[in-house]
Amino acid sequence: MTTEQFVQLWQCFGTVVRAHQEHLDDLDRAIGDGDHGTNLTRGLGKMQDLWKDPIDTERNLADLSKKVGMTLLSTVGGASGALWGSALVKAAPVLPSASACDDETLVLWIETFVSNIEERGKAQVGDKTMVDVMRPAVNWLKASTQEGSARLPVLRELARQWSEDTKDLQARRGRASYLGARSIGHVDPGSFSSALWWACVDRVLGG
Amino acid sequence: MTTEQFVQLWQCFGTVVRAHQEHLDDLDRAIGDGDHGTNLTRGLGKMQDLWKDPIDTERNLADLSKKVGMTLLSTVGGASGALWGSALVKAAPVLPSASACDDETLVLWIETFVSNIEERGKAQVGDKTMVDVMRPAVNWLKASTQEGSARLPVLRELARQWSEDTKDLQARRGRASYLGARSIGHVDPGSFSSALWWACVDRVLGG
Amino acid sequence: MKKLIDNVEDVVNDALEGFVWAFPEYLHRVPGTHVLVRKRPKADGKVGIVSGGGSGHEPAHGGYVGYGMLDAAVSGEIFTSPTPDQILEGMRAAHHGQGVLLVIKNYTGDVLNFEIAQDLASDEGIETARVIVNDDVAVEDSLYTTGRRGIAGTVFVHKIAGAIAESGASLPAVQNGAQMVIDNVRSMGFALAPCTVPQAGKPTFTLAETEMEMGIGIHGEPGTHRQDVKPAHELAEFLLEQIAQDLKLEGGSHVACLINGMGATPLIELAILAKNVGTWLTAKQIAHDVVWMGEYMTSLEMAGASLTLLRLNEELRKWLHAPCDTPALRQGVGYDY
Amino acid sequence: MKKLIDNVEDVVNDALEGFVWAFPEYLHRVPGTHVLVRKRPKADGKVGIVSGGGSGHEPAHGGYVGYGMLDAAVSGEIFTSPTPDQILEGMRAAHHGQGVLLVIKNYTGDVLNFEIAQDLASDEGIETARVIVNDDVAVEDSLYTTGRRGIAGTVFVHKIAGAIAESGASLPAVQNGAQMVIDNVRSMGFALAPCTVPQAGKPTFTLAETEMEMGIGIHGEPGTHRQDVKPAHELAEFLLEQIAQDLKLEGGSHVACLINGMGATPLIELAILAKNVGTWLTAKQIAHDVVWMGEYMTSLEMAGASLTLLRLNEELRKWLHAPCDTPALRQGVGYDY
Ligand SMILES: Nc1ncnc2c1ncn2[C@@H]1O[C@H](COP(=O)(O)OP(=O)(O)O)[C@@H](O)[C@H]1O
Ligand SMILES: Nc1ncnc2c1ncn2[C@@H]1O[C@H](COP(=O)(O)OP(=O)(O)O)[C@@H](O)[C@H]1O
Ligand SMILES: [Mg+2]
Ligand SMILES: [Mg+2]
Ligand SMILES: [Mg+2]
Ligand SMILES: [Mg+2]
Repeated sequence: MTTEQFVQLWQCFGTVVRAHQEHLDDLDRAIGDGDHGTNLTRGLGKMQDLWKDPIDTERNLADLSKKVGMTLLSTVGGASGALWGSALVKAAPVLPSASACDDETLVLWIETFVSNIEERGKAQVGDKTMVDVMRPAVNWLKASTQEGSARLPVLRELARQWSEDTKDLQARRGRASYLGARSIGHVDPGSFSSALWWACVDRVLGG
Repeated sequence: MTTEQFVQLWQCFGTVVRAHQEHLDDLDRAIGDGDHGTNLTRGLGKMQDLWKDPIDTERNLADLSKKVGMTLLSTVGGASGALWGSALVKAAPVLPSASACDDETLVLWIETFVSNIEERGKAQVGDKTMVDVMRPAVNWLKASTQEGSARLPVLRELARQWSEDTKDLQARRGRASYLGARSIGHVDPGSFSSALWWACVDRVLGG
Repeated sequence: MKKLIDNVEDVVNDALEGFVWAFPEYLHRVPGTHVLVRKRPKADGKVGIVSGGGSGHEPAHGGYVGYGMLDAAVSGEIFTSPTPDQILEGMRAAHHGQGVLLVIKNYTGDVLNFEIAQDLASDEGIETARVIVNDDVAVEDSLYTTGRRGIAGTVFVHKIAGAIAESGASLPAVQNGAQMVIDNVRSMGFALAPCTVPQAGKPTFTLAETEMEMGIGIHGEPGTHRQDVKPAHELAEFLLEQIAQDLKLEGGSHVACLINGMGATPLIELAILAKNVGTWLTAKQIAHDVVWMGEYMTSLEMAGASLTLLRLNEELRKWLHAPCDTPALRQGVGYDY
Repeated sequence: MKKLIDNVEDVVNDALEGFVWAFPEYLHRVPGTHVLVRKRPKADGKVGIVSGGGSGHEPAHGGYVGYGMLDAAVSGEIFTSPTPDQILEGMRAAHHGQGVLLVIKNYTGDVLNFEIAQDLASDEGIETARVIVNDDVAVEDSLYTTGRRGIAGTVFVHKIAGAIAESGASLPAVQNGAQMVIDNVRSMGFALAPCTVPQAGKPTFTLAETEMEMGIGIHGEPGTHRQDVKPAHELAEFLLEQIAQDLKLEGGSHVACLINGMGATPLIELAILAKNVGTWLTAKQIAHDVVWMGEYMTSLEMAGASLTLLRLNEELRKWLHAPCDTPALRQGVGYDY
């Protein structure tokens, strides 16, 4: 992954989330407080603003991860802002202070920030959160023997399916958990936006 | 008028107002605060309650007028309660402390309480209030040469028409006056209930 | 009609009971009446103040019963003026030997019923005086009609007359102070959604999703005109211009402001209105002293707001800042940092 | 959506400006932030208290900034927890050398963002402690989930922790006092009508004309179940029974009560609810001390209410009665009769 690709990844995520903002809000309205799309759009939009000028000279992946994390942390708010933001800051040192990294480092970076999300949020797979997409996705990546770029379209579809699968779960973490059994039957909004992130990973880094 | 008829008159008024409560409220809702029917129904209902037991021994018209006035004064509230109530109290001395009075005294009693309404409310004919029915009605009664019982059905219809005529007026007194020109096009609720009172006068004392 | 009530007939009685239950250190209900009086009455030798009107304007008027404001509040049925016998009860309870001032909002029903009560009180040897609040600039002030309505500006009258009375001033002095407020206070309001009188069960008027009603009173009456919903700053400007013109305010004037919610408008929206009031006053170089923001004189669950400006002089300012301690308005907490 | 606003994007900023404009003697806004702090800061050597959360709960939390309650309030976007950088600003402003207590409502977003801010403050050498309010008995309290939500009971935490801090107590002592409140406070609420987040433009849920939602939170979240609208006394009973059972209240217990409006429910209806609370407590022989009735923790323009009971002991009662002076809650006005 190059710094260009890194920036493209987050710009893609911003664009795709904005396109799905209302759907994400609707998902959150059903079992939360209806702001997940608005939250992410606000934060990712802010990041796109920062990058409006020709990409700055900061050809340093570690710094970029930290910068994205700090920006999300201070603009998204809510559970998702804290989780994405702090995890990206914490995972930054895994990336090199250079303009590119190899696939292995990329996966380690993702693995690190996903672990951070799990730690901070105290959520496990099955709790009906973004972890239900992020954790199986990293594990699948690590286990996969395919080429980097070829496997991403597959993963993208899997992520979508994992998000869809949260529908049948009862939430144990986050705002949806207050609903108890009433949370069953609705897709978790954070899992849906996570699947969108994997779609961007595919679009930017995939074959 | 006998005390029986006096009581019947107010019982009739109570019944007829209750039957028109919603219409009176609707009229008041258009140019006032929507409570004229509710106000009168509350007060007249209270009076009917007082008379539920076989009519008490109080065979005294003056006392009855005072009693009705005091009851309305303390139960109706609003502009109409103060006007009807205090006027009936003030007009009571015109009636004899006896169980009947002649037609002349009856008209004088009405004339007195209508004058009191005008004084207290500082309203004249044309101000779009109950006075627009009460004043012409008394004047017509005084001027009329017909027999007492025969003329009342005529007056009843006239009162109805006078009430209807308030529609074209702009209110200068009461809550409707706050609406200015917007009060035009609606019948004044107090004039409508006054016409109902004249209908009861006809029903109880008419031919 | 969805309301948090038990029975439409009992709304006023139940609410009065609830008020007394919630504020026992402030309020006492005269048994068998709709009259709330101060739990610890004013000292003898001070002028009593009685206000009242229809119910549905809470915290008015019971919420202003207490030290530095009212001695008694008399409640009628919803939006219906109280009856003379009830008002008389209030005057009796408020009387501490120096007479009683009646604060009346200018509605025919209120004026007549208070007037009759005043006659009854005089018969009992209670010295009385009255003032009639008519602050609503939405209504034309004319000698040939009922004149303007009394709305939220009434609370400034309670506050200032209350402070003067608490100082031990005479009945004429308290009345003059109250009249000085009335001469200098103007208000105007609007509704975004109507209210429903419980016993009627239907809204007092209906508005489309894009409509609002300008110049409404506090009884769900229709206002001066209907218009498309406007942004907060335009509403603030419009109301303030009507008020300022009537008050002949100019650069250098000093005012107190009341930003009043009508019942269903949340504080966050009132704060946005307040911000715009501040911007407008600053632009006009009108200085402000006290600001009250919240629900002071409501109209059941009507959505909307009213603005009130009181032109201040040194005297009014002094009384406005005096401490008061009531269920709805408390100021002057003393403490060391 | 009819709202008294200028621009959906500016709602929070405009409201904060309006608050500061309306309450200049109480509030100061840290420039460039969503942080409201006390105009006259607490004396050095006293513990600071910071609370916050999403906007849309006004007067929470800025309304509780002042003597005897909070030092700073941090506002997020509507119904969205504030971000760590903002919370850190609040902690800096509230720090007077003796550390800062964070009062957090138990929502994942709030807990995480405050937690991160706490880390940042520690890095700056600010000693911190936190309590997590989880008073909502509508939600099951389980170790395996997020646990219960924090709702209106939070205001009792502000009041009592604020009083303890004002007395000069240490950070652990203030934290213990706050925790004692949390251990003894329970709430539950319902909605008669939903609210609309300005940016979303549509209601968070919809209800038929005869329906209500039980066990709602303060973010327009759906509650535990939907049911037909019930009379006020049945609602009071239902909520009180849930609360009392959870608190294991029995005859002879002493409580403080908060009867809280959700934003669009007028005071007259809250008073009717209050009356029924009083009736129920009397029947159960549960003594009450303080009653607060009004809008303390709202949910935009939601119609509905919540009830909160705080089981009192001598210590809590003492702090509850201590004076405080904030925009939304003032008590302890001193005066001679
Ligand atoms: N403890 C947690 N661990 C992991 N993810 C969580 C946790 N709590 C919430 N989430 C995720 O955050 C999403 C909600 O984000 P958002 O709506 O932006 O925040 P909030 O719930 O504060 O309004 C949920 O759909 C869920 O996927
Ligand atoms: N000054 C007045 N003089 C005579 N009648 C009046 C006056 N003011 C009001 N009214 C009558 O009272 C009626 C309204 O009565 P009601 O609705 O019961 O009282 P309120 O206006 O106090 O709600 C009006 O329709 C009008 O006929
Ligand atoms: Mg959310
Ligand atoms: Mg009327
Ligand atoms: Mg009326
Ligand atoms: Mg949120």
